[in-house]
Amino acid sequence: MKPSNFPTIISITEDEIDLNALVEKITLTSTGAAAIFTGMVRGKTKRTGHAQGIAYAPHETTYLEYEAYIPMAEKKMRQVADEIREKWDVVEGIAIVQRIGKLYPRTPTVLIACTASHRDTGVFEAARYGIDRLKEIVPIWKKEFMPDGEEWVEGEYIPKREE
Amino acid sequence: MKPSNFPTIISITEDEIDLNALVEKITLTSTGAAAIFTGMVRGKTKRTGHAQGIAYAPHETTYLEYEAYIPMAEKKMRQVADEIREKWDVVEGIAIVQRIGKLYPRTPTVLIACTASHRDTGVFEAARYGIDRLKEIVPIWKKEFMPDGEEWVEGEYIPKREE
Amino acid sequence: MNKVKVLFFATMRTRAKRSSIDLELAENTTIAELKKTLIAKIPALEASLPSTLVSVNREFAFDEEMIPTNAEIALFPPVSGG
Amino acid sequence: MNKVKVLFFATMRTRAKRSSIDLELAENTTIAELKKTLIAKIPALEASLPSTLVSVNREFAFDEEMIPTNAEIALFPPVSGG
Repeated sequence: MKPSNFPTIISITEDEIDLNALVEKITLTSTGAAAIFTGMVRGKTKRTGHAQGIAYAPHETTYLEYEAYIPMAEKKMRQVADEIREKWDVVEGIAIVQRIGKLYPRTPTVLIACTASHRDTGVFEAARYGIDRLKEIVPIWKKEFMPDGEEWVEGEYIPKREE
Repeated sequence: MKPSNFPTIISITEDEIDLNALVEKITLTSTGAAAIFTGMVRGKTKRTGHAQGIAYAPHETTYLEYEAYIPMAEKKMRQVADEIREKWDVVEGIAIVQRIGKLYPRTPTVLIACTASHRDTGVFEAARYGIDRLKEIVPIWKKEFMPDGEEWVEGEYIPKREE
Repeated sequence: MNKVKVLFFATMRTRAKRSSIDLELAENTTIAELKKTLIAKIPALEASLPSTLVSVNREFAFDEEMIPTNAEIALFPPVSGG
Repeated sequence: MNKVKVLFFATMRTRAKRSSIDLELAENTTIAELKKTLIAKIPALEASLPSTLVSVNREFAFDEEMIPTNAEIALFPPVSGG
Protein backbone atom coordinates (compact mmCIF):
# COMPACT_ATOMS: atom_id res chain seq x y z
CA MET A 1 0.00 0.00 0.00
CA LYS A 2 1.75 3.19 -1.03
CA PRO A 3 1.31 6.29 1.07
CA SER A 4 -0.70 9.06 -0.50
CA ASN A 5 -1.11 12.73 0.22
CA PHE A 6 -4.30 12.80 -1.81
CA PRO A 7 -7.55 13.17 0.14
CA THR A 8 -9.43 10.01 1.05
CA ILE A 9 -12.84 10.46 2.66
CA ILE A 10 -14.39 7.42 4.30
CA SER A 11 -17.70 7.83 6.05
CA ILE A 12 -20.56 5.78 7.44
CA THR A 13 -23.28 8.18 8.42
CA GLU A 14 -26.96 8.61 9.17
CA ASP A 15 -26.91 12.04 7.53
CA GLU A 16 -27.85 13.00 3.99
CA ILE A 17 -25.10 12.48 1.44
CA ASP A 18 -23.99 15.91 0.20
CA LEU A 19 -22.50 15.42 -3.27
CA ASN A 20 -21.45 19.04 -3.64
CA ALA A 21 -19.47 19.06 -0.41
CA LEU A 22 -17.88 15.66 -1.01
CA VAL A 23 -16.74 16.43 -4.54
CA GLU A 24 -15.38 19.78 -3.35
CA LYS A 25 -13.30 17.99 -0.68
CA ILE A 26 -11.61 15.71 -3.22
CA THR A 27 -10.96 18.41 -5.81
CA LEU A 28 -7.32 19.55 -5.94
CA THR A 29 -5.79 22.33 -7.99
CA SER A 30 -4.66 19.65 -10.44
CA THR A 31 -8.12 18.05 -10.69
CA GLY A 32 -10.08 18.30 -13.92
CA ALA A 33 -12.48 15.37 -13.71
CA ALA A 34 -14.67 13.60 -11.17
CA ALA A 35 -16.49 10.32 -11.75
CA ILE A 36 -19.19 9.79 -9.17
CA PHE A 37 -21.55 6.92 -8.47
CA THR A 38 -24.53 7.16 -6.20
CA GLY A 39 -26.96 4.38 -5.42
CA MET A 40 -30.53 5.05 -4.33
CA VAL A 41 -33.30 3.06 -2.69
CA ARG A 42 -35.52 1.71 -5.48
CA GLY A 43 -39.22 1.96 -4.70
CA LYS A 44 -40.12 -0.23 -7.63
CA THR A 45 -37.94 -3.04 -8.92
CA LYS A 46 -39.12 -4.09 -12.35
CA ARG A 47 -36.69 -6.73 -13.43
CA THR A 48 -36.51 -10.29 -12.32
CA GLY A 49 -32.93 -11.02 -11.89
CA HIS A 50 -29.73 -11.18 -10.09
CA ALA A 51 -27.70 -8.16 -9.09
CA GLN A 52 -24.74 -8.36 -6.77
CA GLY A 53 -25.60 -12.02 -6.63
CA ILE A 54 -29.05 -11.36 -5.21
CA ALA A 55 -32.03 -12.98 -6.92
CA TYR A 56 -35.29 -11.09 -6.88
CA ALA A 57 -38.65 -10.80 -8.59
CA PRO A 58 -40.37 -7.52 -9.48
CA HIS A 59 -41.60 -5.95 -6.27
CA GLU A 60 -42.17 -2.74 -4.34
CA THR A 61 -40.04 -1.52 -1.48
CA THR A 62 -41.45 0.62 1.32
CA TYR A 63 -38.07 1.36 2.83
CA LEU A 64 -34.70 -0.19 3.59
CA GLU A 65 -32.96 -0.34 6.91
CA TYR A 66 -29.18 -0.38 6.67
CA GLU A 67 -26.93 -1.84 9.33
CA ALA A 68 -23.12 -1.77 9.39
CA TYR A 69 -20.37 -3.38 11.41
CA ILE A 70 -18.98 0.11 11.58
CA PRO A 71 -15.31 -0.29 12.59
CA MET A 72 -14.74 -3.16 10.15
CA ALA A 73 -16.75 -1.39 7.43
CA GLU A 74 -14.58 1.71 7.77
CA LYS A 75 -11.47 -0.46 7.58
CA LYS A 76 -12.75 -2.22 4.46
CA MET A 77 -13.82 1.05 2.82
CA ARG A 78 -10.30 2.29 3.37
CA GLN A 79 -9.05 -0.94 1.78
CA VAL A 80 -11.27 -0.30 -1.26
CA ALA A 81 -9.72 3.17 -1.56
CA ASP A 82 -6.23 1.64 -1.28
CA GLU A 83 -7.06 -0.90 -3.99
CA ILE A 84 -8.29 1.90 -6.26
CA ARG A 85 -5.02 3.78 -5.76
CA GLU A 86 -3.02 0.62 -6.45
CA LYS A 87 -4.84 0.07 -9.74
CA TRP A 88 -5.21 3.68 -10.92
CA ASP A 89 -2.33 5.77 -9.65
CA VAL A 90 -3.75 8.77 -11.51
CA VAL A 91 -6.65 8.96 -9.07
CA GLU A 92 -6.28 12.05 -6.88
CA GLY A 93 -9.15 12.17 -4.38
CA ILE A 94 -11.47 9.37 -3.28
CA ALA A 95 -14.70 9.62 -1.31
CA ILE A 96 -16.58 6.54 -0.16
CA VAL A 97 -19.71 7.19 1.87
CA GLN A 98 -22.41 4.81 3.04
CA ARG A 99 -25.56 6.13 4.62
CA ILE A 100 -27.19 3.83 7.15
CA GLY A 101 -30.49 3.77 9.04
CA LYS A 102 -34.02 3.80 7.65
CA LEU A 103 -33.97 5.02 4.05
CA TYR A 104 -36.91 5.58 1.74
CA PRO A 105 -37.18 5.24 -2.05
CA ARG A 106 -35.28 7.84 -4.11
CA THR A 107 -32.83 8.49 -1.27
CA PRO A 108 -29.11 8.21 -2.11
CA THR A 109 -27.61 5.54 0.13
CA VAL A 110 -24.04 5.28 -1.11
CA LEU A 111 -21.50 7.40 -2.94
CA ILE A 112 -18.18 6.60 -4.56
CA ALA A 113 -16.33 9.51 -6.14
CA CYS A 114 -12.88 9.56 -7.72
CA THR A 115 -11.09 12.59 -9.09
CA ALA A 116 -8.21 12.83 -11.55
CA SER A 117 -6.57 15.44 -13.72
CA HIS A 118 -8.34 14.21 -16.87
CA ARG A 119 -11.34 12.06 -17.65
CA ASP A 120 -9.48 9.62 -19.90
CA THR A 121 -7.29 8.30 -17.09
CA GLY A 122 -9.44 5.46 -15.81
CA VAL A 123 -11.38 7.60 -13.35
CA PHE A 124 -14.73 6.18 -14.52
CA GLU A 125 -13.42 2.63 -14.17
CA ALA A 126 -12.04 3.49 -10.72
CA ALA A 127 -15.45 4.64 -9.48
CA ARG A 128 -17.10 1.57 -10.95
CA TYR A 129 -14.53 -0.69 -9.29
CA GLY A 130 -15.13 1.11 -6.00
CA ILE A 131 -18.85 0.44 -5.88
CA ASP A 132 -18.37 -3.16 -7.04
CA ARG A 133 -15.85 -3.81 -4.28
CA LEU A 134 -17.91 -2.06 -1.64
CA LYS A 135 -20.72 -4.46 -2.44
CA GLU A 136 -18.34 -7.40 -2.04
CA ILE A 137 -16.25 -6.78 1.06
CA VAL A 138 -17.66 -3.94 3.16
CA PRO A 139 -19.77 -5.37 6.01
CA ILE A 140 -23.04 -3.51 5.55
CA TRP A 141 -26.43 -5.14 5.15
CA LYS A 142 -29.91 -3.98 4.33
CA LYS A 143 -33.26 -5.22 5.48
CA GLU A 144 -36.01 -4.63 3.00
CA PHE A 145 -39.49 -3.65 4.13
CA MET A 146 -42.17 -4.39 1.56
CA PRO A 147 -45.96 -3.96 1.64
CA ASP A 148 -46.27 -7.66 2.47
CA GLY A 149 -43.31 -8.39 4.69
CA GLU A 150 -39.68 -7.82 5.50
CA GLU A 151 -36.49 -9.62 4.62
CA TRP A 152 -32.76 -9.35 5.13
CA VAL A 153 -31.04 -8.94 1.78
CA GLU A 154 -28.00 -11.19 1.53
CA GLY A 155 -25.23 -10.93 -1.00
CA GLU A 156 -23.39 -13.97 -2.25
CA TYR A 157 -19.77 -12.88 -2.43
CA ILE A 158 -17.44 -14.95 -0.24
CA PRO A 159 -14.25 -12.99 0.48
CA LYS A 160 -11.02 -14.78 -0.15
CA ARG A 161 -8.02 -14.99 2.11
CA GLU A 162 -6.11 -11.70 2.38
CA GLU A 163 -9.20 -9.86 1.29
CA MET B 1 -35.68 9.52 -31.85
CA LYS B 2 -38.11 7.71 -29.60
CA PRO B 3 -40.29 9.72 -27.26
CA SER B 4 -39.45 9.45 -23.60
CA ASN B 5 -41.31 10.30 -20.44
CA PHE B 6 -38.08 10.17 -18.50
CA PRO B 7 -36.69 13.51 -17.27
CA THR B 8 -34.08 15.24 -19.40
CA ILE B 9 -32.47 18.34 -17.94
CA ILE B 10 -30.49 20.55 -20.31
CA SER B 11 -28.99 23.73 -18.95
CA ILE B 12 -26.42 26.38 -19.82
CA THR B 13 -26.03 28.59 -16.81
CA GLU B 14 -23.82 31.09 -15.03
CA ASP B 15 -24.88 29.65 -11.67
CA GLU B 16 -23.13 27.06 -9.54
CA ILE B 17 -23.80 23.47 -10.53
CA ASP B 18 -25.83 21.85 -7.75
CA LEU B 19 -25.17 18.11 -7.93
CA ASN B 20 -27.63 17.25 -5.17
CA ALA B 21 -30.53 19.05 -6.84
CA LEU B 22 -29.72 17.73 -10.32
CA VAL B 23 -29.43 14.11 -9.24
CA GLU B 24 -32.66 14.43 -7.26
CA LYS B 25 -34.47 15.69 -10.37
CA ILE B 26 -33.47 12.65 -12.44
CA THR B 27 -34.19 10.07 -9.72
CA LEU B 28 -37.41 8.14 -10.29
CA THR B 29 -39.07 5.58 -8.03
CA SER B 30 -37.49 2.90 -10.20
CA THR B 31 -34.00 4.44 -10.03
CA GLY B 32 -31.26 2.63 -8.14
CA ALA B 33 -28.07 4.03 -9.68
CA ALA B 34 -26.66 7.32 -10.91
CA ALA B 35 -23.39 7.75 -12.80
CA ILE B 36 -22.24 11.33 -12.73
CA PHE B 37 -19.34 13.12 -14.37
CA THR B 38 -18.23 16.59 -13.43
CA GLY B 39 -15.35 18.50 -14.97
CA MET B 40 -13.50 21.23 -13.11
CA VAL B 41 -11.14 24.04 -14.04
CA ARG B 42 -7.59 22.74 -13.53
CA GLY B 43 -5.32 25.28 -11.91
CA LYS B 44 -2.24 23.20 -12.63
CA THR B 45 -1.89 20.99 -15.67
CA LYS B 46 1.00 18.61 -15.21
CA ARG B 47 1.00 16.44 -18.25
CA THR B 48 2.18 17.33 -21.70
CA GLY B 49 -0.31 15.90 -24.00
CA HIS B 50 -3.40 15.86 -25.99
CA ALA B 51 -6.87 15.69 -24.51
CA GLN B 52 -9.99 16.20 -26.57
CA GLY B 53 -7.54 16.77 -29.38
CA ILE B 54 -5.96 19.73 -27.66
CA ALA B 55 -2.18 19.76 -27.32
CA TYR B 56 -0.71 21.42 -24.27
CA ALA B 57 2.40 21.61 -22.14
CA PRO B 58 2.44 21.71 -18.33
CA HIS B 59 1.16 25.13 -17.26
CA GLU B 60 -0.88 27.08 -14.73
CA THR B 61 -4.33 28.47 -15.35
CA THR B 62 -5.57 31.60 -13.59
CA TYR B 63 -9.13 31.20 -14.82
CA LEU B 64 -11.19 30.15 -17.82
CA GLU B 65 -13.84 32.15 -19.56
CA TYR B 66 -16.54 30.04 -21.19
CA GLU B 67 -18.64 31.19 -24.11
CA ALA B 68 -21.53 29.34 -25.73
CA TYR B 69 -23.65 29.72 -28.83
CA ILE B 70 -26.52 29.16 -26.47
CA PRO B 71 -29.49 28.19 -28.67
CA MET B 72 -27.41 25.80 -30.77
CA ALA B 73 -25.63 24.45 -27.69
CA GLU B 74 -28.97 23.65 -26.05
CA LYS B 75 -30.10 21.92 -29.22
CA LYS B 76 -26.91 19.87 -29.39
CA MET B 77 -27.05 18.99 -25.67
CA ARG B 78 -30.55 17.69 -26.27
CA GLN B 79 -29.14 15.70 -29.20
CA VAL B 80 -26.50 14.17 -26.91
CA ALA B 81 -29.29 13.13 -24.52
CA ASP B 82 -31.24 11.62 -27.42
CA GLU B 83 -28.15 9.70 -28.57
CA ILE B 84 -27.67 8.35 -25.04
CA ARG B 85 -31.27 7.13 -24.96
CA GLU B 86 -30.87 5.53 -28.38
CA LYS B 87 -27.80 3.61 -27.23
CA TRP B 88 -28.83 2.77 -23.66
CA ASP B 89 -32.58 2.42 -23.42
CA VAL B 90 -32.22 1.51 -19.73
CA VAL B 91 -31.23 5.09 -18.94
CA GLU B 92 -34.01 6.79 -16.98
CA GLY B 93 -33.02 10.40 -16.28
CA ILE B 94 -30.35 12.52 -17.96
CA ALA B 95 -28.92 15.85 -16.83
CA ILE B 96 -26.46 17.81 -18.98
CA VAL B 97 -25.34 21.13 -17.56
CA GLN B 98 -22.63 23.51 -18.74
CA ARG B 99 -21.65 26.45 -16.63
CA ILE B 100 -20.36 29.47 -18.55
CA GLY B 101 -18.69 32.75 -17.64
CA LYS B 102 -15.47 33.32 -15.71
CA LEU B 103 -14.55 30.20 -13.76
CA TYR B 104 -11.64 29.68 -11.40
CA PRO B 105 -9.63 26.55 -10.63
CA ARG B 106 -11.46 23.82 -8.68
CA THR B 107 -14.85 25.02 -9.91
CA PRO B 108 -17.11 22.43 -11.57
CA THR B 109 -17.88 23.62 -15.10
CA VAL B 110 -19.86 20.75 -16.56
CA LEU B 111 -22.03 17.88 -15.38
CA ILE B 112 -23.39 14.80 -17.09
CA ALA B 113 -25.56 12.51 -15.01
CA CYS B 114 -27.46 9.41 -16.05
CA THR B 115 -29.72 7.32 -13.87
CA ALA B 116 -30.94 3.74 -14.28
CA SER B 117 -32.52 1.03 -12.18
CA HIS B 118 -29.21 -0.80 -11.69
CA ARG B 119 -25.55 0.04 -12.04
CA ASP B 120 -24.72 -2.85 -14.39
CA THR B 121 -26.92 -1.52 -17.18
CA GLY B 122 -24.43 0.68 -19.02
CA VAL B 123 -25.15 3.77 -16.97
CA PHE B 124 -21.43 4.46 -16.43
CA GLU B 125 -20.77 4.11 -20.17
CA ALA B 126 -23.73 6.39 -20.90
CA ALA B 127 -22.29 9.18 -18.73
CA ARG B 128 -18.88 8.73 -20.30
CA TYR B 129 -20.39 8.87 -23.78
CA GLY B 130 -22.28 12.02 -22.81
CA ILE B 131 -19.21 13.99 -21.80
CA ASP B 132 -17.24 12.75 -24.81
CA ARG B 133 -20.00 13.86 -27.19
CA LEU B 134 -20.49 17.18 -25.45
CA LYS B 135 -16.84 17.90 -26.08
CA GLU B 136 -17.30 17.06 -29.77
CA ILE B 137 -20.52 18.68 -30.93
CA VAL B 138 -21.82 21.22 -28.39
CA PRO B 139 -20.74 24.75 -29.43
CA ILE B 140 -19.04 25.98 -26.29
CA TRP B 141 -15.51 27.35 -26.10
CA LYS B 142 -13.16 28.40 -23.37
CA LYS B 143 -10.54 31.07 -23.27
CA GLU B 144 -7.70 30.30 -20.93
CA PHE B 145 -6.11 33.05 -18.86
CA MET B 146 -2.61 32.17 -17.66
CA PRO B 147 -0.07 34.15 -15.64
CA ASP B 148 1.69 35.00 -18.91
CA GLY B 149 -1.11 35.44 -21.40
CA GLU B 150 -4.46 34.33 -22.70
CA GLU B 151 -5.52 31.95 -25.42
CA TRP B 152 -8.68 30.50 -26.95
CA VAL B 153 -8.70 26.75 -26.50
CA GLU B 154 -9.73 25.01 -29.72
CA GLY B 155 -10.83 21.42 -30.05
CA GLU B 156 -10.12 19.40 -33.15
CA TYR B 157 -13.28 17.43 -33.76
CA ILE B 158 -14.93 18.16 -37.10
CA PRO B 159 -18.60 17.19 -37.01
CA LYS B 160 -19.83 15.02 -39.80
CA ARG B 161 -22.96 15.47 -41.87
CA GLU B 162 -26.16 14.74 -39.93
CA GLU B 163 -24.29 15.34 -36.71
CA MET C 1 -31.97 38.77 -52.09
CA ASN C 2 -31.48 36.63 -49.02
CA LYS C 3 -30.91 38.51 -45.77
CA VAL C 4 -28.90 36.44 -43.33
CA LYS C 5 -27.20 37.05 -40.00
CA VAL C 6 -23.74 35.60 -39.44
CA LEU C 7 -22.62 35.11 -35.84
CA PHE C 8 -18.98 34.76 -34.81
CA PHE C 9 -17.80 32.89 -31.74
CA ALA C 10 -14.53 32.37 -29.89
CA THR C 11 -11.48 32.74 -32.16
CA MET C 12 -13.68 33.85 -35.07
CA ARG C 13 -15.22 36.62 -32.99
CA THR C 14 -11.78 37.76 -31.88
CA ARG C 15 -10.50 37.73 -35.46
CA ALA C 16 -13.59 39.43 -36.89
CA LYS C 17 -13.52 41.98 -34.06
CA ARG C 18 -17.30 41.73 -33.91
CA SER C 19 -19.89 39.18 -32.82
CA SER C 20 -22.09 39.28 -35.91
CA ILE C 21 -22.62 40.73 -39.36
CA ASP C 22 -25.77 41.12 -41.49
CA LEU C 23 -25.38 40.14 -45.13
CA GLU C 24 -27.52 40.13 -48.24
CA LEU C 25 -26.73 37.08 -50.33
CA ALA C 26 -27.82 36.08 -53.78
CA GLU C 27 -30.36 33.25 -53.91
CA ASN C 28 -28.79 29.79 -53.88
CA THR C 29 -25.56 30.94 -52.34
CA THR C 30 -23.57 28.00 -50.98
CA ILE C 31 -21.61 27.85 -47.74
CA ALA C 32 -18.37 27.87 -49.76
CA GLU C 33 -19.47 31.05 -51.53
CA LEU C 34 -20.47 32.64 -48.23
CA LYS C 35 -17.00 31.98 -46.85
CA LYS C 36 -15.47 33.80 -49.85
CA THR C 37 -17.82 36.75 -49.33
CA LEU C 38 -16.92 36.93 -45.65
CA ILE C 39 -13.19 36.82 -46.29
CA ALA C 40 -13.57 39.63 -48.80
CA LYS C 41 -15.27 41.72 -46.13
CA ILE C 42 -13.17 40.59 -43.18
CA PRO C 43 -9.74 39.40 -44.40
CA ALA C 44 -8.65 38.45 -40.84
CA LEU C 45 -11.00 35.45 -41.00
CA GLU C 46 -8.98 33.75 -43.69
CA ALA C 47 -6.23 32.47 -41.40
CA SER C 48 -8.74 30.43 -39.36
CA LEU C 49 -10.65 29.15 -42.33
CA PRO C 50 -9.23 25.61 -42.49
CA SER C 51 -10.54 24.92 -38.99
CA THR C 52 -13.73 26.96 -39.21
CA LEU C 53 -17.01 25.20 -38.52
CA VAL C 54 -20.21 26.61 -39.95
CA SER C 55 -23.76 26.20 -38.71
CA VAL C 56 -27.00 27.10 -40.46
CA ASN C 57 -30.08 27.43 -38.31
CA ARG C 58 -28.21 25.78 -35.45
CA GLU C 59 -27.12 22.65 -37.34
CA PHE C 60 -23.65 21.97 -38.73
CA ALA C 61 -23.43 22.89 -42.41
CA PHE C 62 -21.01 21.99 -45.20
CA ASP C 63 -19.44 23.74 -48.17
CA GLU C 64 -21.75 22.67 -50.99
CA GLU C 65 -25.00 23.27 -49.07
CA MET C 66 -27.32 26.09 -50.16
CA ILE C 67 -28.17 28.74 -47.61
CA PRO C 68 -31.94 29.02 -47.00
CA THR C 69 -33.67 32.40 -46.71
CA ASN C 70 -33.32 34.38 -43.50
CA ALA C 71 -30.87 31.82 -42.16
CA GLU C 72 -29.05 32.21 -38.86
CA ILE C 73 -25.48 31.32 -39.69
CA ALA C 74 -22.55 30.96 -37.30
CA LEU C 75 -18.80 30.58 -37.74
CA PHE C 76 -16.71 29.11 -34.97
CA PRO C 77 -13.70 26.89 -34.24
CA PRO C 78 -13.94 23.24 -33.17
CA VAL C 79 -15.61 23.21 -29.76
CA SER C 80 -13.67 23.14 -26.50
CA GLY C 81 -16.35 23.21 -23.81
CA GLY C 82 -16.87 20.90 -20.90
CA MET D 1 -8.53 -19.23 28.79
CA ASN D 2 -9.17 -16.82 25.92
CA LYS D 3 -11.95 -14.30 26.48
CA VAL D 4 -13.49 -13.21 23.21
CA LYS D 5 -16.52 -11.21 22.15
CA VAL D 6 -18.61 -12.47 19.24
CA LEU D 7 -20.77 -9.94 17.42
CA PHE D 8 -23.77 -10.89 15.28
CA PHE D 9 -25.05 -8.84 12.36
CA ALA D 10 -28.05 -8.90 10.04
CA THR D 11 -29.51 -12.41 9.61
CA MET D 12 -27.15 -13.82 12.27
CA ARG D 13 -28.32 -11.23 14.80
CA THR D 14 -31.94 -12.02 14.01
CA ARG D 15 -31.30 -15.75 14.36
CA ALA D 16 -29.23 -15.42 17.52
CA LYS D 17 -31.79 -13.02 18.98
CA ARG D 18 -28.91 -10.97 20.36
CA SER D 19 -26.20 -8.72 19.00
CA SER D 20 -23.24 -10.27 20.82
CA ILE D 21 -22.05 -12.97 23.18
CA ASP D 22 -18.98 -13.21 25.41
CA LEU D 23 -17.18 -16.53 25.34
CA GLU D 24 -14.24 -18.14 27.04
CA LEU D 25 -12.36 -20.33 24.60
CA ALA D 26 -9.53 -22.76 25.08
CA GLU D 27 -6.15 -21.61 23.79
CA ASN D 28 -5.59 -22.36 20.09
CA THR D 29 -9.27 -22.66 19.28
CA THR D 30 -9.86 -22.48 15.53
CA ILE D 31 -12.67 -20.70 13.75
CA ALA D 32 -14.20 -24.07 12.87
CA GLU D 33 -14.21 -25.06 16.55
CA LEU D 34 -15.70 -21.69 17.52
CA LYS D 35 -18.56 -22.29 15.11
CA LYS D 36 -19.30 -25.63 16.78
CA THR D 37 -19.25 -24.00 20.21
CA LEU D 38 -21.63 -21.29 19.04
CA ILE D 39 -24.07 -23.74 17.50
CA ALA D 40 -24.10 -25.72 20.73
CA LYS D 41 -25.05 -22.54 22.60
CA ILE D 42 -27.35 -21.04 19.94
CA PRO D 43 -28.76 -23.83 17.75
CA ALA D 44 -30.67 -21.33 15.55
CA LEU D 45 -27.35 -20.28 14.02
CA GLU D 46 -26.80 -23.62 12.35
CA ALA D 47 -29.23 -23.04 9.46
CA SER D 48 -27.22 -20.03 8.28
CA LEU D 49 -23.84 -21.61 8.74
CA PRO D 50 -23.05 -22.46 5.10
CA SER D 51 -23.28 -18.77 4.17
CA THR D 52 -21.82 -17.34 7.37
CA LEU D 53 -18.80 -15.10 7.10
CA VAL D 54 -16.49 -14.70 10.07
CA SER D 55 -14.19 -11.84 10.92
CA VAL D 56 -11.47 -11.71 13.56
CA ASN D 57 -10.28 -8.31 14.64
CA ARG D 58 -12.10 -6.78 11.67
CA GLU D 59 -10.52 -8.95 8.98
CA PHE D 60 -12.14 -11.91 7.24
CA ALA D 61 -11.16 -15.20 8.89
CA PHE D 62 -11.28 -18.81 7.76
CA ASP D 63 -12.02 -22.18 9.35
CA GLU D 64 -8.53 -23.42 10.15
CA GLU D 65 -7.25 -20.12 11.59
CA MET D 66 -6.45 -19.90 15.31
CA ILE D 67 -8.27 -17.26 17.31
CA PRO D 68 -5.89 -14.84 19.04
CA THR D 69 -6.43 -13.71 22.63
CA ASN D 70 -9.08 -11.10 23.36
CA ALA D 71 -10.20 -11.19 19.76
CA GLU D 72 -13.20 -9.27 18.47
CA ILE D 73 -15.06 -11.81 16.36
CA ALA D 74 -18.10 -11.23 14.18
CA LEU D 75 -20.52 -13.52 12.33
CA PHE D 76 -22.56 -12.17 9.45
CA PRO D 77 -23.99 -13.09 6.05
CA PRO D 78 -22.45 -12.04 2.71
CA VAL D 79 -22.69 -8.27 2.56
CA SER D 80 -25.53 -6.43 0.80
CA GLY D 81 -24.74 -2.75 1.35
CA GLY D 82 -24.47 0.01 -1.14
